[in-house]
Amino acid sequence: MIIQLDKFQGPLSLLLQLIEKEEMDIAEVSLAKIADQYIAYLKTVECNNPEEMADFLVVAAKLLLIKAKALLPFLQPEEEEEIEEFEQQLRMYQEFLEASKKIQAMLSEHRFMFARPFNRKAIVGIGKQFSPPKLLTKDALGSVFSELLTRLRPAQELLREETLERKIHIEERILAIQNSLIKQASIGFNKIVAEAQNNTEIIVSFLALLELVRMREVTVGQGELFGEIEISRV
Amino acid sequence: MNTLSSQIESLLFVSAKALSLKNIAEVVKAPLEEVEYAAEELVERYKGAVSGVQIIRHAQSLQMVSAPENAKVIQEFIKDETTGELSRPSLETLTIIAYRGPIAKLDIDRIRGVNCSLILRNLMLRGLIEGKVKKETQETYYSVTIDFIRFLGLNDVAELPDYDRLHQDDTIDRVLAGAEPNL
Amino acid sequence: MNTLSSQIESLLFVSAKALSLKNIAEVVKAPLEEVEYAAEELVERYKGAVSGVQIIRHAQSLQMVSAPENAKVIQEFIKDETTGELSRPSLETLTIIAYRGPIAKLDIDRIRGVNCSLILRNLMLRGLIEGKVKKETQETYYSVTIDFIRFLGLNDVAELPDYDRLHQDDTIDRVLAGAEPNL
Repeated sequence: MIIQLDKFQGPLSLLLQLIEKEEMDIAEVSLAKIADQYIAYLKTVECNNPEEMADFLVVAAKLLLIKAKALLPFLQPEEEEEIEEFEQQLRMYQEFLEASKKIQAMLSEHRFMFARPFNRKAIVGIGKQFSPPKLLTKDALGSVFSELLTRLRPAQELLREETLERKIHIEERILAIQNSLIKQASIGFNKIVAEAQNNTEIIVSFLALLELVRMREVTVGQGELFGEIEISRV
Repeated sequence: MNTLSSQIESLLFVSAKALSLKNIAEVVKAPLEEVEYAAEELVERYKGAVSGVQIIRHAQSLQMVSAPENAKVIQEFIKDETTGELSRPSLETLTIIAYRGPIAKLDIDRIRGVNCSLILRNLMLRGLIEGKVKKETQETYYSVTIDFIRFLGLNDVAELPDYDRLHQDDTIDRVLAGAEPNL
Repeated sequence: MNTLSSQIESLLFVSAKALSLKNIAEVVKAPLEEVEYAAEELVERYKGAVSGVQIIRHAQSLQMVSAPENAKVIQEFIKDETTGELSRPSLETLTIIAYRGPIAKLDIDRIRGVNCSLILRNLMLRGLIEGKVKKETQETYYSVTIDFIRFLGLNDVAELPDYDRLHQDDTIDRVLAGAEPNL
Protein backbone atom coordinates (compact mmCIF):
# COMPACT_ATOMS: atom_id res chain seq x y z
CA MET A 1 0.00 0.00 0.00
CA ILE A 2 1.44 3.37 -0.88
CA ILE A 3 -0.49 5.41 1.63
CA GLN A 4 1.76 7.77 3.51
CA LEU A 5 0.98 8.12 7.18
CA ASP A 6 2.57 11.34 8.32
CA LYS A 7 3.33 11.52 12.01
CA PHE A 8 0.63 14.09 12.75
CA GLN A 9 -1.66 13.47 9.84
CA GLY A 10 -4.17 11.52 11.81
CA PRO A 11 -6.87 8.89 11.44
CA LEU A 12 -9.35 10.96 9.41
CA SER A 13 -6.72 11.63 6.80
CA LEU A 14 -5.96 7.91 6.55
CA LEU A 15 -9.64 7.10 6.28
CA LEU A 16 -10.20 9.64 3.50
CA GLN A 17 -7.23 8.31 1.59
CA LEU A 18 -8.68 4.81 1.77
CA ILE A 19 -12.11 6.01 0.63
CA GLU A 20 -10.62 8.00 -2.25
CA LYS A 21 -8.54 5.03 -3.30
CA GLU A 22 -11.74 3.00 -3.64
CA GLU A 23 -13.38 5.92 -5.45
CA MET A 24 -16.26 5.96 -3.00
CA ASP A 25 -18.23 8.73 -1.31
CA ILE A 26 -18.49 9.25 2.40
CA ALA A 27 -21.46 7.12 3.35
CA GLU A 28 -22.31 4.42 5.81
CA VAL A 29 -21.90 1.69 3.23
CA SER A 30 -18.43 2.76 2.17
CA LEU A 31 -17.31 3.21 5.77
CA ALA A 32 -18.44 -0.31 6.60
CA LYS A 33 -16.51 -1.59 3.60
CA ILE A 34 -13.39 0.30 4.53
CA ALA A 35 -13.32 -0.80 8.19
CA ASP A 36 -11.23 -3.92 7.58
CA GLN A 37 -8.75 -2.09 5.38
CA TYR A 38 -8.35 0.61 7.97
CA ILE A 39 -7.64 -1.86 10.74
CA ALA A 40 -5.36 -3.95 8.54
CA TYR A 41 -3.42 -0.83 7.76
CA LEU A 42 -3.10 0.17 11.41
CA LYS A 43 -1.38 -3.13 12.09
CA THR A 44 1.38 -2.32 9.65
CA VAL A 45 2.14 1.00 11.32
CA GLU A 46 4.90 1.30 13.85
CA CYS A 47 3.63 3.69 16.46
CA ASN A 48 5.38 4.27 19.73
CA ASN A 49 3.22 7.09 20.93
CA PRO A 50 0.21 5.68 22.82
CA GLU A 51 -1.73 8.94 22.62
CA GLU A 52 -1.39 9.07 18.87
CA MET A 53 -2.41 5.42 18.58
CA ALA A 54 -5.46 6.12 20.75
CA ASP A 55 -6.69 8.67 18.20
CA PHE A 56 -6.50 6.01 15.50
CA LEU A 57 -8.23 3.45 17.71
CA VAL A 58 -11.16 5.74 18.47
CA VAL A 59 -11.83 5.91 14.75
CA ALA A 60 -11.33 2.16 14.42
CA ALA A 61 -13.98 1.63 17.08
CA LYS A 62 -16.39 3.88 15.18
CA LEU A 63 -15.77 2.02 11.95
CA LEU A 64 -16.42 -1.28 13.69
CA LEU A 65 -19.65 0.10 15.07
CA ILE A 66 -20.69 1.06 11.55
CA LYS A 67 -19.73 -2.35 10.26
CA ALA A 68 -21.58 -4.04 13.09
CA LYS A 69 -24.65 -2.03 12.24
CA ALA A 70 -24.43 -3.05 8.60
CA LEU A 71 -24.49 -6.67 9.77
CA LEU A 72 -27.04 -6.18 12.54
CA PRO A 73 -29.55 -3.59 11.27
CA PHE A 74 -31.60 -3.55 14.49
CA LEU A 75 -29.11 -1.41 16.47
CA GLN A 76 -30.33 1.36 18.77
CA PRO A 77 -31.19 4.83 17.38
CA GLU A 78 -28.54 6.24 19.73
CA GLU A 79 -25.87 4.59 17.62
CA GLU A 80 -27.58 5.73 14.47
CA GLU A 81 -27.02 9.27 15.59
CA GLU A 82 -23.39 8.62 16.44
CA ILE A 83 -22.75 7.19 12.99
CA GLU A 84 -24.39 10.16 11.35
CA GLU A 85 -22.26 12.53 13.39
CA PHE A 86 -19.14 10.65 12.44
CA GLU A 87 -20.03 10.88 8.76
CA GLN A 88 -20.56 14.60 9.17
CA GLN A 89 -17.25 14.99 10.95
CA LEU A 90 -15.52 13.20 8.12
CA ARG A 91 -17.22 15.33 5.48
CA MET A 92 -16.26 18.47 7.34
CA TYR A 93 -12.66 17.33 7.60
CA GLN A 94 -12.72 16.67 3.87
CA GLU A 95 -13.93 20.21 3.23
CA PHE A 96 -11.10 21.70 5.24
CA LEU A 97 -8.65 19.40 3.52
CA GLU A 98 -9.82 20.76 0.17
CA ALA A 99 -9.59 24.33 1.50
CA SER A 100 -6.06 23.67 2.75
CA LYS A 101 -5.04 22.68 -0.76
CA LYS A 102 -6.28 26.02 -2.03
CA ILE A 103 -4.37 27.83 0.68
CA GLN A 104 -1.26 25.90 -0.24
CA ALA A 105 -1.71 26.98 -3.86
CA MET A 106 -2.03 30.60 -2.74
CA LEU A 107 1.12 30.36 -0.65
CA SER A 108 3.06 28.82 -3.50
CA GLU A 109 2.29 31.84 -5.67
CA HIS A 110 4.55 33.83 -3.33
CA ARG A 111 2.29 36.87 -3.25
CA PHE A 112 3.77 37.89 0.09
CA MET A 113 3.06 41.34 1.40
CA PHE A 114 5.81 42.96 3.45
CA ALA A 115 5.58 45.31 6.39
CA ARG A 116 8.18 48.01 6.82
CA PRO A 117 11.06 46.68 8.90
CA PHE A 118 11.21 47.99 12.44
CA ASN A 119 13.54 50.92 12.62
CA ARG A 120 13.86 52.74 15.90
CA LYS A 121 15.28 55.89 14.38
CA ALA A 122 12.45 56.09 11.86
CA ILE A 123 9.95 56.15 14.71
CA VAL A 124 11.67 57.96 17.56
CA GLY A 125 13.77 60.27 15.39
CA ILE A 126 17.48 60.86 15.63
CA GLY A 127 17.33 61.92 19.27
CA LYS A 128 18.08 59.20 21.78
CA GLN A 129 15.04 58.42 23.81
CA PHE A 130 14.98 56.30 26.93
CA SER A 131 11.59 55.68 28.50
CA PRO A 132 11.75 53.14 31.32
CA PRO A 133 8.65 51.97 33.18
CA LYS A 134 9.00 54.25 36.20
CA LEU A 135 7.93 51.80 38.91
CA LEU A 136 10.08 48.86 37.81
CA THR A 137 12.75 47.80 40.33
CA LYS A 138 15.58 45.28 40.23
CA ASP A 139 13.81 43.15 42.84
CA ALA A 140 10.74 42.90 40.62
CA LEU A 141 12.97 41.63 37.81
CA GLY A 142 14.38 38.94 40.13
CA SER A 143 11.00 37.70 41.28
CA VAL A 144 9.48 37.68 37.80
CA PHE A 145 12.38 35.57 36.55
CA SER A 146 12.13 33.15 39.50
CA GLU A 147 8.41 32.74 38.84
CA LEU A 148 9.08 32.08 35.19
CA LEU A 149 11.59 29.33 36.07
CA THR A 150 9.10 27.71 38.45
CA ARG A 151 6.44 27.74 35.76
CA LEU A 152 8.75 26.15 33.22
CA ARG A 153 9.82 23.34 35.56
CA PRO A 154 6.76 21.10 36.14
CA ALA A 155 5.93 21.00 32.44
CA GLN A 156 9.24 19.22 31.90
CA GLU A 157 8.57 16.52 34.49
CA LEU A 158 5.08 15.93 33.15
CA LEU A 159 6.53 15.17 29.73
CA ARG A 160 8.87 12.56 31.13
CA GLU A 161 6.04 10.84 32.95
CA GLU A 162 4.06 10.35 29.79
CA THR A 163 6.75 8.38 28.05
CA LEU A 164 6.51 5.74 30.79
CA GLU A 165 2.85 5.03 30.02
CA ARG A 166 2.18 1.42 29.15
CA LYS A 167 1.42 0.57 25.57
CA ILE A 168 -1.30 -1.88 24.64
CA HIS A 169 -1.25 -3.70 21.36
CA ILE A 170 -4.21 -5.39 19.74
CA GLU A 171 -1.92 -8.35 19.06
CA GLU A 172 -1.19 -8.62 22.76
CA ARG A 173 -4.88 -8.73 23.62
CA ILE A 174 -5.64 -11.22 20.84
CA LEU A 175 -2.97 -13.46 22.27
CA ALA A 176 -4.42 -13.06 25.76
CA ILE A 177 -7.88 -14.11 24.60
CA GLN A 178 -6.46 -17.02 22.61
CA ASN A 179 -4.49 -18.17 25.68
CA SER A 180 -7.55 -18.04 27.93
CA LEU A 181 -9.39 -20.21 25.43
CA ILE A 182 -6.69 -22.86 25.50
CA LYS A 183 -7.56 -23.77 29.06
CA GLN A 184 -11.32 -23.56 28.70
CA ALA A 185 -13.79 -23.70 25.82
CA SER A 186 -15.51 -20.43 26.68
CA ILE A 187 -14.94 -17.34 28.79
CA GLY A 188 -16.83 -14.13 29.63
CA PHE A 189 -15.63 -10.82 28.21
CA ASN A 190 -15.66 -9.29 31.71
CA LYS A 191 -13.00 -11.83 32.76
CA ILE A 192 -10.81 -10.75 29.83
CA VAL A 193 -10.91 -7.11 30.89
CA ALA A 194 -10.93 -7.74 34.65
CA GLU A 195 -7.43 -6.37 34.99
CA ALA A 196 -7.78 -3.52 32.53
CA GLN A 197 -6.32 -0.32 33.92
CA ASN A 198 -8.16 2.14 31.74
CA ASN A 199 -10.80 2.54 29.06
CA THR A 200 -8.29 2.31 26.25
CA GLU A 201 -7.38 -1.18 27.39
CA ILE A 202 -11.04 -2.23 27.38
CA ILE A 203 -11.53 -0.77 23.90
CA VAL A 204 -8.45 -2.55 22.62
CA SER A 205 -9.65 -5.84 24.12
CA PHE A 206 -12.99 -5.39 22.43
CA LEU A 207 -11.28 -4.67 19.11
CA ALA A 208 -9.19 -7.79 19.62
CA LEU A 209 -12.35 -9.79 20.21
CA LEU A 210 -13.97 -8.43 17.04
CA GLU A 211 -10.84 -9.28 15.16
CA LEU A 212 -10.97 -12.88 16.42
CA VAL A 213 -14.60 -13.10 15.32
CA ARG A 214 -13.59 -11.82 11.91
CA MET A 215 -10.83 -14.41 11.68
CA ARG A 216 -13.49 -17.01 12.60
CA GLU A 217 -11.45 -18.21 15.58
CA VAL A 218 -14.19 -17.53 18.11
CA THR A 219 -17.92 -17.02 18.27
CA VAL A 220 -19.65 -14.71 20.69
CA GLY A 221 -23.06 -14.71 22.28
CA GLN A 222 -24.94 -12.38 24.54
CA GLY A 223 -27.93 -13.76 26.51
CA GLU A 224 -29.64 -10.45 27.11
CA LEU A 225 -29.23 -6.74 26.39
CA PHE A 226 -26.07 -5.48 28.18
CA GLY A 227 -25.52 -9.04 29.48
CA GLU A 228 -22.19 -10.80 29.68
CA ILE A 229 -20.57 -11.54 26.32
CA GLU A 230 -19.65 -15.21 26.18
CA ILE A 231 -16.66 -15.99 23.99
CA SER A 232 -16.35 -19.57 22.69
CA ARG A 233 -13.69 -21.39 20.71
CA VAL A 234 -14.76 -22.39 17.20
CA MET B 1 -9.69 62.90 1.76
CA ASN B 2 -10.38 64.07 5.27
CA THR B 3 -7.95 64.63 8.13
CA LEU B 4 -8.87 61.48 10.00
CA SER B 5 -8.05 59.17 7.07
CA SER B 6 -4.80 61.01 6.52
CA GLN B 7 -3.88 60.64 10.20
CA ILE B 8 -4.63 56.91 10.14
CA GLU B 9 -2.50 56.58 7.03
CA SER B 10 0.43 58.36 8.69
CA LEU B 11 0.13 56.24 11.83
CA LEU B 12 0.07 52.96 9.92
CA PHE B 13 3.06 54.10 7.90
CA VAL B 14 5.18 55.21 10.85
CA SER B 15 4.27 52.38 13.26
CA ALA B 16 5.27 49.73 10.69
CA LYS B 17 3.15 47.19 12.59
CA ALA B 18 -0.50 46.28 12.96
CA LEU B 19 -2.50 48.80 14.98
CA SER B 20 -5.86 48.09 16.53
CA LEU B 21 -8.71 50.45 15.71
CA LYS B 22 -9.07 51.06 19.43
CA ASN B 23 -5.45 52.10 19.70
CA ILE B 24 -5.80 54.40 16.69
CA ALA B 25 -8.95 55.99 18.13
CA GLU B 26 -7.09 56.74 21.36
CA VAL B 27 -4.16 58.34 19.60
CA VAL B 28 -6.18 60.49 17.18
CA LYS B 29 -8.74 61.22 19.92
CA ALA B 30 -11.76 60.37 17.76
CA PRO B 31 -14.80 58.15 18.45
CA LEU B 32 -14.19 54.50 17.62
CA GLU B 33 -17.10 54.46 15.16
CA GLU B 34 -15.63 57.27 13.12
CA VAL B 35 -12.25 55.53 13.04
CA GLU B 36 -13.93 52.31 11.96
CA TYR B 37 -15.70 54.07 9.15
CA ALA B 38 -12.57 55.89 7.97
CA ALA B 39 -10.55 52.68 8.17
CA GLU B 40 -13.09 50.86 6.05
CA GLU B 41 -12.91 53.58 3.42
CA LEU B 42 -9.12 53.57 3.50
CA VAL B 43 -8.82 49.80 2.98
CA GLU B 44 -11.24 49.96 0.05
CA ARG B 45 -9.45 52.92 -1.52
CA TYR B 46 -6.09 51.13 -1.40
CA LYS B 47 -7.62 47.96 -2.78
CA GLY B 48 -9.23 49.88 -5.62
CA ALA B 49 -6.12 51.76 -6.67
CA VAL B 50 -3.38 49.71 -8.34
CA SER B 51 -0.91 50.77 -5.71
CA GLY B 52 2.42 49.46 -4.47
CA VAL B 53 1.09 49.86 -0.93
CA GLN B 54 -1.87 47.97 0.54
CA ILE B 55 -3.69 47.82 3.87
CA ILE B 56 -4.62 44.53 5.53
CA ARG B 57 -7.55 44.39 7.90
CA HIS B 58 -7.77 41.60 10.46
CA ALA B 59 -9.46 41.19 13.82
CA GLN B 60 -10.08 44.90 14.37
CA SER B 61 -6.51 45.78 13.39
CA LEU B 62 -4.93 47.39 10.34
CA GLN B 63 -1.47 47.03 8.86
CA MET B 64 0.15 48.81 5.93
CA VAL B 65 2.11 46.45 3.67
CA SER B 66 3.68 46.26 0.21
CA ALA B 67 1.51 45.03 -2.67
CA PRO B 68 1.50 41.25 -3.29
CA GLU B 69 2.39 41.55 -6.98
CA ASN B 70 5.73 43.12 -6.06
CA ALA B 71 6.68 40.34 -3.67
CA LYS B 72 9.62 39.13 -5.73
CA VAL B 73 11.30 42.52 -6.04
CA ILE B 74 10.84 43.31 -2.35
CA GLN B 75 11.96 39.89 -1.20
CA GLU B 76 15.17 40.33 -3.15
CA PHE B 77 15.67 43.87 -1.89
CA ILE B 78 15.29 43.06 1.82
CA LYS B 79 16.99 39.66 1.41
CA ASP B 80 13.98 37.87 2.88
CA GLU B 81 14.08 34.09 2.70
CA THR B 82 10.49 33.18 3.43
CA THR B 83 9.44 30.21 1.31
CA GLY B 84 5.88 29.83 2.56
CA GLU B 85 6.37 26.09 2.89
CA LEU B 86 4.39 24.30 5.57
CA SER B 87 4.02 20.65 6.48
CA ARG B 88 0.63 19.19 5.62
CA PRO B 89 -0.55 18.90 9.23
CA SER B 90 0.47 22.52 9.88
CA LEU B 91 -1.35 23.61 6.76
CA GLU B 92 -4.50 21.72 7.75
CA THR B 93 -4.47 23.23 11.22
CA LEU B 94 -3.86 26.73 9.87
CA THR B 95 -6.70 26.33 7.39
CA ILE B 96 -9.14 25.38 10.12
CA ILE B 97 -8.03 28.32 12.26
CA ALA B 98 -8.15 30.75 9.32
CA TYR B 99 -11.74 29.84 8.45
CA ARG B 100 -13.09 29.20 11.91
CA GLY B 101 -10.98 31.37 14.23
CA PRO B 102 -11.22 32.31 17.02
CA ILE B 103 -11.55 28.59 17.75
CA ALA B 104 -10.81 26.56 20.89
CA LYS B 105 -8.09 23.90 20.84
CA LEU B 106 -10.57 21.14 21.62
CA ASP B 107 -12.60 22.05 18.54
CA ILE B 108 -9.51 22.00 16.32
CA ASP B 109 -8.64 18.56 17.72
CA ARG B 110 -12.16 17.34 16.99
CA ILE B 111 -12.15 18.51 13.40
CA ARG B 112 -8.76 16.91 12.71
CA GLY B 113 -9.43 13.87 14.87
CA VAL B 114 -6.03 14.20 16.55
CA ASN B 115 -4.41 16.12 19.34
CA CYS B 116 -2.89 19.24 17.78
CA SER B 117 -0.87 20.58 20.75
CA LEU B 118 2.54 20.27 19.13
CA ILE B 119 1.44 21.82 15.86
CA LEU B 120 -0.27 24.70 17.65
CA ARG B 121 2.86 25.36 19.69
CA ASN B 122 4.94 25.43 16.55
CA LEU B 123 2.56 27.73 14.68
CA MET B 124 2.59 30.09 17.67
CA LEU B 125 6.39 30.15 17.69
CA ARG B 126 6.40 30.99 14.01
CA GLY B 127 3.97 33.82 14.67
CA LEU B 128 1.34 32.42 12.27
CA ILE B 129 -1.35 32.00 14.92
CA GLU B 130 -2.03 33.60 18.29
CA GLY B 131 -3.96 32.39 21.30
CA LYS B 132 -6.17 34.41 23.58
CA VAL B 133 -7.51 33.10 26.87
CA LYS B 134 -11.23 33.59 27.37
CA LYS B 135 -11.67 34.83 30.90
CA GLU B 136 -14.88 33.01 31.83
CA THR B 137 -13.77 29.53 30.81
CA GLN B 138 -9.98 29.90 30.89
CA GLU B 139 -9.99 28.25 27.48
CA THR B 140 -7.54 29.41 24.79
CA TYR B 141 -8.99 30.51 21.46
CA TYR B 142 -6.75 30.56 18.40
CA SER B 143 -6.77 32.94 15.43
CA VAL B 144 -4.41 33.41 12.51
CA THR B 145 -2.19 36.50 12.72
CA ILE B 146 -1.83 39.35 10.26
CA ASP B 147 1.55 37.84 9.44
CA PHE B 148 -0.19 34.78 8.02
CA ILE B 149 -2.55 36.95 5.97
CA ARG B 150 0.51 38.82 4.64
CA PHE B 151 1.76 35.56 3.17
CA LEU B 152 -1.55 34.86 1.45
CA GLY B 153 -1.50 38.22 -0.35
CA LEU B 154 -5.04 39.06 0.83
CA ASN B 155 -6.42 42.23 2.40
CA ASP B 156 -8.68 40.28 4.71
CA VAL B 157 -9.09 36.66 5.77
CA ALA B 158 -12.71 36.93 4.58
CA GLU B 159 -11.34 37.01 1.01
CA LEU B 160 -10.36 33.34 1.29
CA PRO B 161 -12.17 31.10 -1.19
CA ASP B 162 -15.53 29.85 0.13
CA TYR B 163 -15.04 31.86 3.31
CA ASP B 164 -18.67 32.50 4.11
CA ARG B 165 -19.68 28.89 3.70
CA LEU B 166 -16.81 27.36 5.65
CA HIS B 167 -16.80 30.09 8.26
CA GLN B 168 -20.34 29.33 9.33
CA ASP B 169 -20.95 25.84 8.06
CA ASP B 170 -23.58 24.59 10.47
CA THR B 171 -22.39 20.99 10.23
CA ILE B 172 -19.33 22.16 12.12
CA ASP B 173 -21.48 23.40 14.93
CA ARG B 174 -23.45 20.19 14.91
CA VAL B 175 -20.34 18.05 15.05
CA LEU B 176 -18.81 20.18 17.76
CA ALA B 177 -21.97 20.13 19.81
CA GLY B 178 -22.41 16.39 19.49
CA ALA B 179 -18.81 15.25 19.67
CA GLU B 180 -17.74 13.06 22.53
CA PRO B 181 -15.85 14.89 25.22
CA ASN B 182 -12.97 12.41 25.21
CA LEU B 183 -12.12 12.55 21.51
CA MET C 1 -0.60 52.87 -12.80
CA ASN C 2 2.00 50.71 -14.42
CA THR C 3 4.09 47.93 -12.91
CA LEU C 4 7.24 50.00 -12.62
CA SER C 5 5.61 52.78 -10.57
CA SER C 6 3.99 50.20 -8.35
CA GLN C 7 7.34 48.47 -7.78
CA ILE C 8 9.03 51.77 -6.94
CA GLU C 9 6.24 52.56 -4.52
CA SER C 10 6.65 49.20 -2.77
CA LEU C 11 10.42 49.66 -2.57
CA LEU C 12 10.18 53.14 -1.07
CA PHE C 13 7.64 51.80 1.39
CA VAL C 14 9.81 49.01 2.79
CA SER C 15 13.01 51.06 2.76
CA ALA C 16 13.65 53.04 5.92
CA LYS C 17 15.93 55.50 4.16
CA ALA C 18 16.08 57.40 0.90
CA LEU C 19 16.82 55.37 -2.24
CA SER C 20 18.74 56.70 -5.19
CA LEU C 21 17.17 56.34 -8.63
CA LYS C 22 20.24 54.39 -9.67
CA ASN C 23 19.79 51.95 -6.83
CA ILE C 24 16.09 51.54 -7.67
CA ALA C 25 16.91 50.90 -11.34
CA GLU C 26 19.29 48.10 -10.31
CA VAL C 27 16.72 46.44 -8.05
CA VAL C 28 13.80 46.57 -10.50
CA LYS C 29 16.15 45.81 -13.43
CA ALA C 30 14.89 48.68 -15.62
CA PRO C 31 16.71 51.42 -17.57
CA LEU C 32 17.51 54.52 -15.46
CA GLU C 33 15.53 56.78 -17.81
CA GLU C 34 12.37 54.78 -17.36
CA VAL C 35 12.81 54.76 -13.60
CA GLU C 36 13.32 58.52 -13.66
CA TYR C 37 10.14 59.01 -15.64
CA ALA C 38 8.07 56.72 -13.42
CA ALA C 39 9.50 58.35 -10.28
CA GLU C 40 8.58 61.80 -11.51
CA GLU C 41 5.06 60.66 -12.17
CA LEU C 42 4.84 59.06 -8.73
CA VAL C 43 6.05 62.19 -6.95
CA GLU C 44 3.46 64.25 -8.84
CA ARG C 45 0.69 61.85 -8.04
CA TYR C 46 1.45 61.91 -4.32
CA LYS C 47 1.68 65.71 -4.38
CA GLY C 48 -1.77 65.89 -5.93
CA ALA C 49 -3.46 63.61 -3.42
CA VAL C 50 -4.12 64.63 0.19
CA SER C 51 -2.47 61.63 1.73
CA GLY C 52 -0.95 60.74 5.09
CA VAL C 53 2.05 59.38 3.20
CA GLN C 54 4.27 61.54 0.98
CA ILE C 55 7.17 60.97 -1.38
CA ILE C 56 9.93 63.54 -1.26
CA ARG C 57 12.67 63.97 -3.81
CA HIS C 58 16.19 65.18 -2.98
CA ALA C 59 18.30 65.53 -6.09
CA GLN C 60 18.55 61.93 -7.38
CA SER C 61 16.97 60.23 -4.36
CA LEU C 62 13.43 59.40 -3.28
CA GLN C 63 12.03 58.78 0.18
CA MET C 64 8.60 57.90 1.49
CA VAL C 65 7.67 59.82 4.65
CA SER C 66 4.60 60.57 6.72
CA ALA C 67 2.79 63.82 5.99
CA PRO C 68 4.23 66.70 8.04
CA GLU C 69 0.78 67.95 9.05
CA ASN C 70 0.30 64.74 11.08
CA ALA C 71 3.46 65.23 13.14
CA LYS C 72 1.49 65.89 16.31
CA VAL C 73 -0.48 62.66 16.04
CA ILE C 74 2.77 60.74 15.47
CA GLN C 75 4.25 62.33 18.59
CA GLU C 76 1.17 61.26 20.51
CA PHE C 77 1.52 57.71 19.20
CA ILE C 78 5.19 57.48 20.23
CA LYS C 79 4.36 58.83 23.67
CA ASP C 80 1.62 56.22 23.95
CA GLU C 81 3.96 53.40 22.96
CA THR C 82 6.79 54.42 25.24
CA THR C 83 5.15 55.41 28.52
CA GLY C 84 3.46 53.48 31.25
CA GLU C 85 4.39 50.26 33.02
CA LEU C 86 5.15 47.02 31.18
CA SER C 87 2.60 44.27 30.60
CA ARG C 88 3.35 40.90 32.19
CA PRO C 89 4.53 39.31 28.89
CA SER C 90 6.83 42.29 28.24
CA LEU C 91 8.18 42.12 31.78
CA GLU C 92 8.91 38.39 31.42
CA THR C 93 10.68 38.95 28.13
CA LEU C 94 12.75 41.75 29.65
CA THR C 95 13.83 39.56 32.61
CA ILE C 96 14.79 36.70 30.29
CA ILE C 97 17.03 39.11 28.39
CA ALA C 98 18.40 40.62 31.62
CA TYR C 99 19.33 37.26 33.20
CA ARG C 100 20.19 35.31 30.05
CA GLY C 101 21.36 37.96 27.58
CA PRO C 102 22.85 38.14 25.04
CA ILE C 103 20.19 35.74 23.82
CA ALA C 104 18.91 34.89 20.32
CA LYS C 105 15.36 35.81 19.37
CA LEU C 106 14.42 32.21 18.60
CA ASP C 107 15.48 31.16 22.10
CA ILE C 108 13.35 33.89 23.68
CA ASP C 109 10.41 32.70 21.57
CA ARG C 110 10.99 29.11 22.64
CA ILE C 111 11.18 29.95 26.33
CA ARG C 112 7.95 31.92 26.18
CA GLY C 113 6.29 29.54 23.70
CA VAL C 114 5.09 32.38 21.48
CA ASN C 115 6.58 34.68 18.90
CA CYS C 116 7.90 37.74 20.75
CA SER C 117 8.63 40.07 17.80
CA LEU C 118 6.20 42.78 18.87
CA ILE C 119 7.33 42.76 22.49
CA LEU C 120 11.00 42.95 21.51
CA ARG C 121 10.20 45.82 19.23
CA ASN C 122 8.47 47.76 21.98
CA LEU C 123 11.31 47.13 24.46
CA MET C 124 13.75 48.41 21.83
CA LEU C 125 11.58 51.42 21.13
CA ARG C 126 11.74 52.33 24.81
CA GLY C 127 15.49 51.91 24.86
CA LEU C 128 15.40 49.04 27.39
CA ILE C 129 17.06 46.42 25.18
CA GLU C 130 19.21 46.42 22.08
CA GLY C 131 19.88 43.83 19.39
CA LYS C 132 23.20 42.98 17.77
CA VAL C 133 23.46 40.88 14.64
CA LYS C 134 25.98 38.05 14.89
CA LYS C 135 27.91 38.09 11.65
CA GLU C 136 28.35 34.33 11.16
CA THR C 137 24.71 33.34 11.54
CA GLN C 138 22.92 36.64 10.80
CA GLU C 139 20.97 35.99 13.99
CA THR C 140 20.07 38.89 16.30
CA TYR C 141 21.12 38.63 19.96
CA TYR C 142 19.42 40.80 22.57
CA SER C 143 20.85 42.40 25.73
CA VAL C 144 19.54 45.02 28.12
CA THR C 145 20.93 48.52 27.50
CA ILE C 146 23.36 50.35 29.78
CA ASP C 147 20.67 53.01 30.24
CA PHE C 148 18.35 50.38 31.68
CA ILE C 149 21.02 48.89 33.97
CA ARG C 150 21.77 52.34 35.34
CA PHE C 151 18.08 53.07 35.74
CA LEU C 152 17.86 50.05 38.06
CA GLY C 153 20.71 51.56 40.09
CA LEU C 154 23.26 48.97 38.98
CA ASN C 155 26.61 49.01 37.22
CA ASP C 156 26.27 45.60 35.61
CA VAL C 157 23.61 42.91 35.02
CA ALA C 158 25.61 40.62 37.33
CA GLU C 159 24.43 42.81 40.23
CA LEU C 160 20.80 41.77 39.65
CA PRO C 161 19.25 39.92 42.61
CA ASP C 162 20.43 36.29 42.85
CA TYR C 163 22.15 36.69 39.49
CA ASP C 164 24.59 33.78 39.75
CA ARG C 165 22.00 31.23 40.77
CA LEU C 166 19.26 32.40 38.39
CA HIS C 167 21.62 32.94 35.49
CA GLN C 168 22.91 29.37 35.79
CA ASP C 169 19.62 27.63 36.54
CA ASP C 170 19.40 24.78 34.03
CA THR C 171 15.60 24.87 33.65
CA ILE C 172 15.86 27.09 30.62
CA ASP C 173 18.64 25.01 29.09
CA ARG C 174 16.40 22.00 29.37
CA VAL C 175 13.48 23.82 27.76
CA LEU C 176 15.73 24.87 24.88
CA ALA C 177 17.25 21.41 24.50
CA GLY C 178 13.80 19.83 24.39
CA ALA C 179 12.36 22.34 21.95
CA GLU C 180 10.97 20.81 18.81
CA PRO C 181 12.81 21.60 15.62
CA ASN C 182 10.70 23.77 13.34
CA LEU C 183 8.03 21.75 11.60
